Amino acid sequence: MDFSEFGRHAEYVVAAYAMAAVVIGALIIWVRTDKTRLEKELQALEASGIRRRSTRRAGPSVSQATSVPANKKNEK
Amino acid sequence: MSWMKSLFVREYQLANRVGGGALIGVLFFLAVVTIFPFGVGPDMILLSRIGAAILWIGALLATLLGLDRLFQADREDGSLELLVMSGRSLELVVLIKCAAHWAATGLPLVLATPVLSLFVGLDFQSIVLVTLTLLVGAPALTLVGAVGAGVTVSMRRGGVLLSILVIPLAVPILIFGVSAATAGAIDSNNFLVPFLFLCALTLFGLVVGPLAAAAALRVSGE
Amino acid sequence: MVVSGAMNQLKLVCQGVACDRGGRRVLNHVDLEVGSGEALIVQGPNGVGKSSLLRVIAGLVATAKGSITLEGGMAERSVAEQSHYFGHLDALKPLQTVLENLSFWRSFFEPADFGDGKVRESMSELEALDTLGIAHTASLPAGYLSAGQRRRLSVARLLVVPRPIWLLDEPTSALDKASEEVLLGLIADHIHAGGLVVAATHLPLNLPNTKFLNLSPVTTESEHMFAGDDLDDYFDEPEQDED
Amino acid sequence: MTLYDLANPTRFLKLVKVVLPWLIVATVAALAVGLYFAFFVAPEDYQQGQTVRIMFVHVPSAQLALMCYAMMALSSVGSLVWKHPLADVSAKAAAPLGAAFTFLALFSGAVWGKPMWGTFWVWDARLTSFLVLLIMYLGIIALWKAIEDPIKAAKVNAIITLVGVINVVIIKFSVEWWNTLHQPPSIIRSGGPAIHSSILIPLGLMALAFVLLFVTLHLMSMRNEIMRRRIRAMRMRAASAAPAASSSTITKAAPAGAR
Repeated sequence: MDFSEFGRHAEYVVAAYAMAAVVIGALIIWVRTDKTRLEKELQALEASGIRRRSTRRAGPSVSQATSVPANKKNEK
Repeated sequence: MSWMKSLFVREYQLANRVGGGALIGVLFFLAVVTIFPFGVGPDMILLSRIGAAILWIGALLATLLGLDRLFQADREDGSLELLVMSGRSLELVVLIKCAAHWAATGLPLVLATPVLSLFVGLDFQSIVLVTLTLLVGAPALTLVGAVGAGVTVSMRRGGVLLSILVIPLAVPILIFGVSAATAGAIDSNNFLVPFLFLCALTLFGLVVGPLAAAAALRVSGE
Repeated sequence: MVVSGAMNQLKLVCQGVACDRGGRRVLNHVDLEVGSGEALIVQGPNGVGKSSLLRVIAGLVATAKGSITLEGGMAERSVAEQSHYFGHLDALKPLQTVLENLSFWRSFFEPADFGDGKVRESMSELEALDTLGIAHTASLPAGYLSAGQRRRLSVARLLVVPRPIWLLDEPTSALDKASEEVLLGLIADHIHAGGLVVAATHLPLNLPNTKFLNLSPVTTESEHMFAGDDLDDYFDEPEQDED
Repeated sequence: MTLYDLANPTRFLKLVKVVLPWLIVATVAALAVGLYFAFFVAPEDYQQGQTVRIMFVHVPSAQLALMCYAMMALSSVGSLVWKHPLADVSAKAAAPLGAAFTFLALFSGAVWGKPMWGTFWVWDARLTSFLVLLIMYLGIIALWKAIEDPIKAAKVNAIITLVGVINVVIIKFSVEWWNTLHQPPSIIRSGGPAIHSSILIPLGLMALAFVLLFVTLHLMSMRNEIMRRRIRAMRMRAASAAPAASSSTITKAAPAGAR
């Protein structure tokens, strides 16, 4: 089956498969470039020293609020 | 029971006051309908064939136009927070707001329809049918639009996104609305089928609209 | 309108409350208790989560962890339905008159009792406006009022529907001296009448029998942000290749 | 390995790292075999000639467009009801893919119909409902971009997707009803000419290849989305970390204020 006897509508079949290739190709490229860009950004952020939580895992989360007994003079 | 009445009265009053949105909806409807003949041409026979569609599309756009302020005005002045936390069922609050919005902007559209259908050369029976289908179908547009309004409440220029999100949801309403309005002209039995579907869509909107809009408001409240 | 009735014990209790906003953990392990006739002043640097705490109690923001209960309150009603939230925004419609604004909120909100089982008779609109000294503006559209008057009208909303808990977010901000005095007086009355007040502010407020709560910035990350509670940190590479 | 175990992003990323190479190999293989069958094994249709081969692109991408929306609806339920953390990520990652395959289905449908109808676009029932589906996909992508905070964006998108799911069914019905009202049923019925086994095999293979392709792209796009969220979280911590350091010096003076 070679292309010569593809009949009168060959260009439509080619167009459909070409568009399929374009769409799928675009998706693949988009995902890959996104991945590399994000990885670079991640590296940059980590290099800039934002420590991740687990490396300095604090003890059980300290109670955030401390109540001061009633009627204390309101000193700041 | 009285809180619902007071909410409805407040929303209705606000919409009709100077700054409210009631009149603008009708003016926009008039503008959209009158602009069609300039494009399509003054040929009355052609206009009458697409008259019902022009009116329906005009009503659809006019309804969507007024909806983005449905919740945004409350959010900006802080009353949305109070409505959410008041303990009243948010779904009911949304339903009442939709009812007030429909009464303030939807009803005038329906009342203006017979007048505007003269511009597009509809005969008497078509005028009655278009008005009837709009009367039944317009609430569905408001209810479905309320979902879009709830979703875009925290955005500044939410109006455009609201239309993009809501128009696909409104396609079935438009299809059955227009086909009910035009089918009637030939014979009555194929008027009933699309008309009943239109009523079904409105009832469906009565359930889905408030539920989804209330959920969206709760999310955007945080 | 001070009701002298027996001081019954309502107690607002928050245990281990944590909440996230905008993907950040803004409140973590907050415990507090406020009894009838007491005021709690929440202090701390800006952005530490003072208003978030009020919004969590008001039910506007969901809690990631912990619980908020009102002991002695109306069992079938949530804490939010028994409290007033007084935030930065006045929740007023400029197009409506002062009276219309107030009567809407009066009929919209459901009153709640102060723990003694009977709902107190609520103040009429005009009476509330009179107490706040803006009765003369009753028929004017709210848009015509000055900022201070609008703030007073917003306070009137708390008076016309009796509810035990008042959640005040920077109540005295943007208030002139006179209005501030009036507001503090009303809050004091509310406390004496057996109500509870939780106020977030960085300006000093002299109110009767107050307790203080100092919030400090949150250090722990929000595990909830991306995953369930028992998840390890979302940001980490797997443990073994830890640097 | 229950669904909830997958909730841990780190474990999910480890799984993706293991599974991905195999998936890529399987996809390429399936595509190769599918294309071979489509071009060299499937017979020429007596009526449509070669254009019937377009079906091997049109039908799989159409099925994928619907399958992707169903998957997004499931993720929406996951994020709203079970609060499964990766549901938001999977819904956001799937939207662009769904839009791309819906567009492909529309394009190949139009090109397939050209020899028959003489024009590219015909308001045929199926093409029209795919056009509305495409508008819904693009609306959802626009909604994702419109809200900055990922948690809120995820919940709001979940609501719109779920409302949309009900609507896709109604649209399909109303468009078909509307179409029969205005036009005699078109040639491309969903089944097309009676499916002969020689066409069925390539169709099945291509459908499998497309599904594998979708799963691969979806996993990769989810991985990107997880990285995007990590970056955002680290940036926020960088912002919130700075003042905390300075404010701790201030509180040293104050008596209480334990950290």
